[in-house]
Amino acid sequence: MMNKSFAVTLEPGTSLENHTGSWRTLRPVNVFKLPPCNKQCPAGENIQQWLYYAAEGDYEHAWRILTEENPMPACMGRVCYHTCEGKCNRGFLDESVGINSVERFLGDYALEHKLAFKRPVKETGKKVLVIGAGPAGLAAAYHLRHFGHTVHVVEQAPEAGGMMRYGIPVYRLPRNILDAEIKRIEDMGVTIECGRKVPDIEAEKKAGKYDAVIITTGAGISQNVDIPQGDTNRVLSALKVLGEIETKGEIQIARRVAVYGGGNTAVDVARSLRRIGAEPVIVYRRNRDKMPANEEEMDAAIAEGIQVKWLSTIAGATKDSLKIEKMALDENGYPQPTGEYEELPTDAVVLAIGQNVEKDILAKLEGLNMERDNIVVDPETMMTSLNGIFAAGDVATTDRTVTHAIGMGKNAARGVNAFLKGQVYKKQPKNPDAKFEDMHPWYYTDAPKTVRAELEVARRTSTFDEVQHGLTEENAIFEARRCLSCGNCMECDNCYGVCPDSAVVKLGPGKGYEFNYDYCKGCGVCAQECPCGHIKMVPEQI
Amino acid sequence: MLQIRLHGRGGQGVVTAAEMLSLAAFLEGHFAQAFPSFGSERTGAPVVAYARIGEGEIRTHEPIQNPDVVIVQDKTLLGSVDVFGGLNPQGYAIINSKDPAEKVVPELVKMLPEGHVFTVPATDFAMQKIGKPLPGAPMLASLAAATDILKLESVQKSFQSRYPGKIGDANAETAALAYNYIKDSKKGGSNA
Amino acid sequence: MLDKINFYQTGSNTVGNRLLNPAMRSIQASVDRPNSLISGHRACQGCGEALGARYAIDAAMRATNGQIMVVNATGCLEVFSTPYPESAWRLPWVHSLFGNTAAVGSGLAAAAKIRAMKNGDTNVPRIIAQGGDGGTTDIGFGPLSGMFERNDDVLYICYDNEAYMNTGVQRSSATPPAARTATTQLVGEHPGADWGRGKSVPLIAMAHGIPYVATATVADLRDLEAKVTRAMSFHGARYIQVLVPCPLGWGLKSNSTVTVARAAMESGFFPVFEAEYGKITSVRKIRQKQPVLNFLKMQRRYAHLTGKKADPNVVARLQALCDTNIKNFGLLGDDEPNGVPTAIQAYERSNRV
Amino acid sequence: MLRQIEGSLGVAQAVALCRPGVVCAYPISPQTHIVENVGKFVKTGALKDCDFLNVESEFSAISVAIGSAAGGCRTYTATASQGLLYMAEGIYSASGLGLPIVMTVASRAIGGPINIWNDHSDSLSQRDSGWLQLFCESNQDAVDTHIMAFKIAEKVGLPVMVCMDGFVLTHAFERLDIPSQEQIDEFLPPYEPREYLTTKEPVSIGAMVGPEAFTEVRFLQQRKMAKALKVIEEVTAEYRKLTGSKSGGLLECYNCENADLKLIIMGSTVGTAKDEIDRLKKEGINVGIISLKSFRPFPYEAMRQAIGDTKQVICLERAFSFGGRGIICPEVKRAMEGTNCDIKTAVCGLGGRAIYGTTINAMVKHALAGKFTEEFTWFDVDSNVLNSYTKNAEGVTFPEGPLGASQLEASVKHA
Repeated sequence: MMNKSFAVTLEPGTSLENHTGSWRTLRPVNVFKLPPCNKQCPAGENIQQWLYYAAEGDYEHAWRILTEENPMPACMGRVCYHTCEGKCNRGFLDESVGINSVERFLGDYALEHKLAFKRPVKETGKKVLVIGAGPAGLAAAYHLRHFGHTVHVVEQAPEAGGMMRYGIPVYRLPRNILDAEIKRIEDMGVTIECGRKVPDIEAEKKAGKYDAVIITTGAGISQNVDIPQGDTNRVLSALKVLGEIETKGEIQIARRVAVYGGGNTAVDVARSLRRIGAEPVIVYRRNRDKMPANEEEMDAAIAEGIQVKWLSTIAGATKDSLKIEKMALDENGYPQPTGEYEELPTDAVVLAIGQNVEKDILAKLEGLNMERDNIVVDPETMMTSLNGIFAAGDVATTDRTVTHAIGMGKNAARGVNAFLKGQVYKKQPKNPDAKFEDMHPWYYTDAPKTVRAELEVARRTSTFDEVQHGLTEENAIFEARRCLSCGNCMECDNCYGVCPDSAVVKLGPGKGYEFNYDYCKGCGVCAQECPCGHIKMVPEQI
Repeated sequence: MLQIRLHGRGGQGVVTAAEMLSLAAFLEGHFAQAFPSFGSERTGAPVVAYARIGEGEIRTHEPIQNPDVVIVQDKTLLGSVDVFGGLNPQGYAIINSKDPAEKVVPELVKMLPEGHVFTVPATDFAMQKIGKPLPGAPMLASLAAATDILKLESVQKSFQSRYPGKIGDANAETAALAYNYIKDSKKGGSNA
Repeated sequence: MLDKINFYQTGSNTVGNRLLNPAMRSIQASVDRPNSLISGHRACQGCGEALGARYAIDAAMRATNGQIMVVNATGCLEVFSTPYPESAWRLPWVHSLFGNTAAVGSGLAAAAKIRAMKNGDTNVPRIIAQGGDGGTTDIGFGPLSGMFERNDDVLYICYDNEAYMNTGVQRSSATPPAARTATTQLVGEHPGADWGRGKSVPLIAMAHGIPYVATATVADLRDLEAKVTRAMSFHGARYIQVLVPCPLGWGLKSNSTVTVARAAMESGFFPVFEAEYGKITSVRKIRQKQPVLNFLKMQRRYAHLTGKKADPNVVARLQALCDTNIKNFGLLGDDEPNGVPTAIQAYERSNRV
Repeated sequence: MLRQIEGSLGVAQAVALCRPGVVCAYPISPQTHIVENVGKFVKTGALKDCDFLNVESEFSAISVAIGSAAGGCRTYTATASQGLLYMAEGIYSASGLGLPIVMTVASRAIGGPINIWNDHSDSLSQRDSGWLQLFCESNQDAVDTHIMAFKIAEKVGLPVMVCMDGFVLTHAFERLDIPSQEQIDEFLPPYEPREYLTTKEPVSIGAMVGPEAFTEVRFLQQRKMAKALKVIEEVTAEYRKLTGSKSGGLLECYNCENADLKLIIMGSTVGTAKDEIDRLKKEGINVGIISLKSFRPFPYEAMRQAIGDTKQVICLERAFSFGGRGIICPEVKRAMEGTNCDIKTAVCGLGGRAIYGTTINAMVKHALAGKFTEEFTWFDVDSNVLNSYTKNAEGVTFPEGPLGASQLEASVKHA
């Protein structure tokens, strides 16, 4: 031991006696913000979190996080119109993260590795009837089963899947994928009864001693439009065309087909017809900017050689041609007739101008509130005006996408679960939005979006093979790693590193950090340098 | 105690000569001291050095005001510096010159006892043997020959220990030349 | 597979990155980093010097397996780290004077070597001498140059905050032009520090032909750690000048220390490079080029250049300095350095900017 | 072993015998020969395990020494005059850090005007620096004191200046008894620092100490000085016993028995004075000499005993305080407080002006004749030189002989 001089020589590290935390007027706290992707996702997926694990290569963990919200990622990774990507903050940097493709990768990974859902730990003994095995019904059944309830699904179509099977062409969603993801739900103990229509819901509920019912019957009636026509020009509904292609693998239809409408269904129909050798022309009354169809799908359609008649309505039809009236957009963007006409040689017309809810059985439910084409539900609980009867999916919304249906099914399951416990489901309050301005983008590595490998255009036009290929593992990780982790910790160690007072404690992998307020002087460098805006300085209460 | 003052010019080895003088005395068992007149003089400037030889501890460190011997290594100093200032009336003077003492310092020859003033062509000897105008060794050897306070061998040894090898040996040879020169002149009775 | 993906979300731009394999992570990211300068020190909030010192010394500790002894010049770092009765240092540390740090380092290095030799110890502790820009570029410059020319086995680290902060923000020879200090106030016809003054000690250090010279900032930790680590791989005199913004002296918000250092780096205001044996071996390229105004506007010491009464000519002149650095050091893209880099002072003095 | 060598070489050999780990130096006359020789020993391998650093200034020399001592090595350097002043900041740092550095000060006047010759104004300017200051009266004393200095410094935990008169001693060839390595190894074991920088036990040396403890730090430093008085005596006794040397000590008395007058002198003038005192004794004049060896710490008690009953004391001072008076005299007065001893300063030997036996003789005669009427007297002013200026410049002339402070003051009264 040394003979140390008084005062001039000091013991090492003794400054720990000096608690500089008392200097602080602002204190750093971790804030958990709602990333724009999560906020946008109709299925309520915790996208950022599953990207976090995907980025680490822990695909199963990522898949499990994903399927906490959505049981069908392989389907969703194909058919979701991924509006999340449009909100992605990375778009401000270079291009948004390819969330959808990572989702598909995870979905396919799970199928390939035969990952199964966990069966419920405890059976509640409660019985729930789900009417309709479309995405909303399947999602509801999955979540209900997860809660431990006994779930029975009744589907009027020959097979489960709803619009995923009868509305979405096989080139977008191969049926083996759909089947596998449905099977995985059934493997949890959900029973699905196909080919039976429930004629009377109340009676069925009573007879089956169901504690609750969720109506997810969808919107399967094609909307009609009055086209003055001769007998000979065939007019078909989009769903009939798509359904027939699904069930029979083909459809007998003319060579020159006009597809009337500008939504996704119109595009699906046109692209399907192209694949069976027809020459479809989309007739749409507005222009491309106003077209509701997904942009990528539309691009693909044009690339496949599908013609479009913009700003056109069908004024009439004869045996082999359509009378098209040219439209013009007014200052509000609405199409107005111009009185100019042209002929479009056509042998058949497919109407793809929207779908309606089948109301016959709903009408039997006394006291069921409807608004226009939808069942009215409580937005929190998804319960209809009838106690114990819930609704989800297209039947209860005008946002008629698979993703919305899945989200609504989940929400209905939660509402039912609370109901079965004698409670009323309350949605968790959302975290504040994670805004790009709150972030420190300098830290992120520059990385362009992976270009998905696509089939050659020529090949897509002649077969129903899947158009869009999945990502390789390499690409999937790459995409996942492009996530900015907006508003939530990605364990980059910046706060831990940049603290001039070593007052941030690193808790270890997955555990994040905590502030040592004994020493934190409240300078705010950690908050300033946090790439993802996860730290906020709040005034000390003095 | 014998006090010796050495005069010369910077670069002529005056200080070294004083040191060698003290070393030679030490080698013979005497107490001795040598020190320069301290300054920042450069080559060519007048330089003084001192030496003391005694039989007991030499404590004083004052400059020598009343030398018993004055050694003048450069006779050009004679006109400009009072080299013989304070010289013991019974003392000795040795001057580096080819010319006889009577010619170089006639006053001094008259002042000091006979046979106490010597001249020696030390630079010539040095040039012969060392090849450089370093008259230190021959001057000390002359002192030894003139006063018998030191042996020639001691002078030679001091240089040889300071400059082992050729240079030391050359100094020793030069010293011998000067020693014999003085001894011869003493035998001749007169330094003239 | 994971290792093949050489893209890591934030790459090496952040302190850590859970996606990197542990061997590739920064020293500061590790839970058991040395924390050579530990909590409880009395540096101001957001002190760049405290940060830079911990970064650098921790890196040196790692590079030498903990065999580091530090000599510290008088200055903020010394005052805030070791006021009686508490020291924030966890390694052997000594402070003597303001201007003699490099020389004390030389002595300590000699002692460490000799003690090891005498004790038959093969493990010789390595020496770091450190100080602020005043202690380095001004009062300690002679001893620093001496340490360099003798090639003593000392790494000298200058924590450059561009003025005498400890005494109340007076100008040093590292103060950039137009900056406000207590001795170059924002008054008169030419507010702030004069043009054509000062010196580039890194370039001077290079002229000594010492094994290693580098500049770095607290805004690029990986770069800083790599440089300290590289420096410790050499024996002999080494010099690293680290830009450490001072919230007090620069008039920054306390949270902006790192951000402003980044702006200095990304604008070319502070060229970041390294040199071995007098030759530049690499420059840190600008990642996202910023105009000098981004750097200036965060700082009250340049308030006169960003307000309504700002003189655009002065800003343009500062921008020209940045551009000169970018050109001379080849800070952008695939640019090569433009021959022998020149101190910006030379350009100022030659009226080329 | 007896050798006839230059004082500087003797000191270099003494230093080498102490086996320092680090020696650093910057050239300044008249200290140069010492470190040149030490450097040579290191280079030839005669002095092993030693690093010799040629630094770029005295400021760095003391700083390298600080670093080396803080690193736990026995450390030596040397300087003089301006060099010492250039070190000044480091001088205080070294003592404040308690680093047992040994440094030779080859005493020389301080400019301006620049002057390379010997007096004591350099070392005495650092009187309050917290270093021990040991003065040497001969080269043998210097050799021995350097060796003792290492032991004293290390025992006390303070640095030591060994002050030897520049040129007069450093450049003088004399017979020196150099102890053997075996003797010194026995006397001075390998250095065990009290505290030092090591990675095995990290400490922070050189803290900032505020008002709350600074006085206590200084108190403890002063306490080390008090300890040093004892240590100097102990170490001197040990060394003398081992080597038979007469060197060292706090002070040394010569012919002090029943002396009518005592001279207090530091440095090489002591020897010159001793010879003169012996001559005076033959004239029946009994003068004692107190050779003051340790100026810091000042041995008040030993001084009081050395002066004893003597009623008259002259301090021969080779430096003084501008606007004040002598430097040694006030210390001696403090030592003799409460007695009726008459203590005066005689300033002489400034900037290399030689002090001869005759100077001492005159001083003694003057004193005994009662001509020292003032505390402060300029003793060896050359009135010719002085008047050559003052007469023309101010019409003032000074008489021959010693000048009292009052004469100086009177000469400006009508200014």
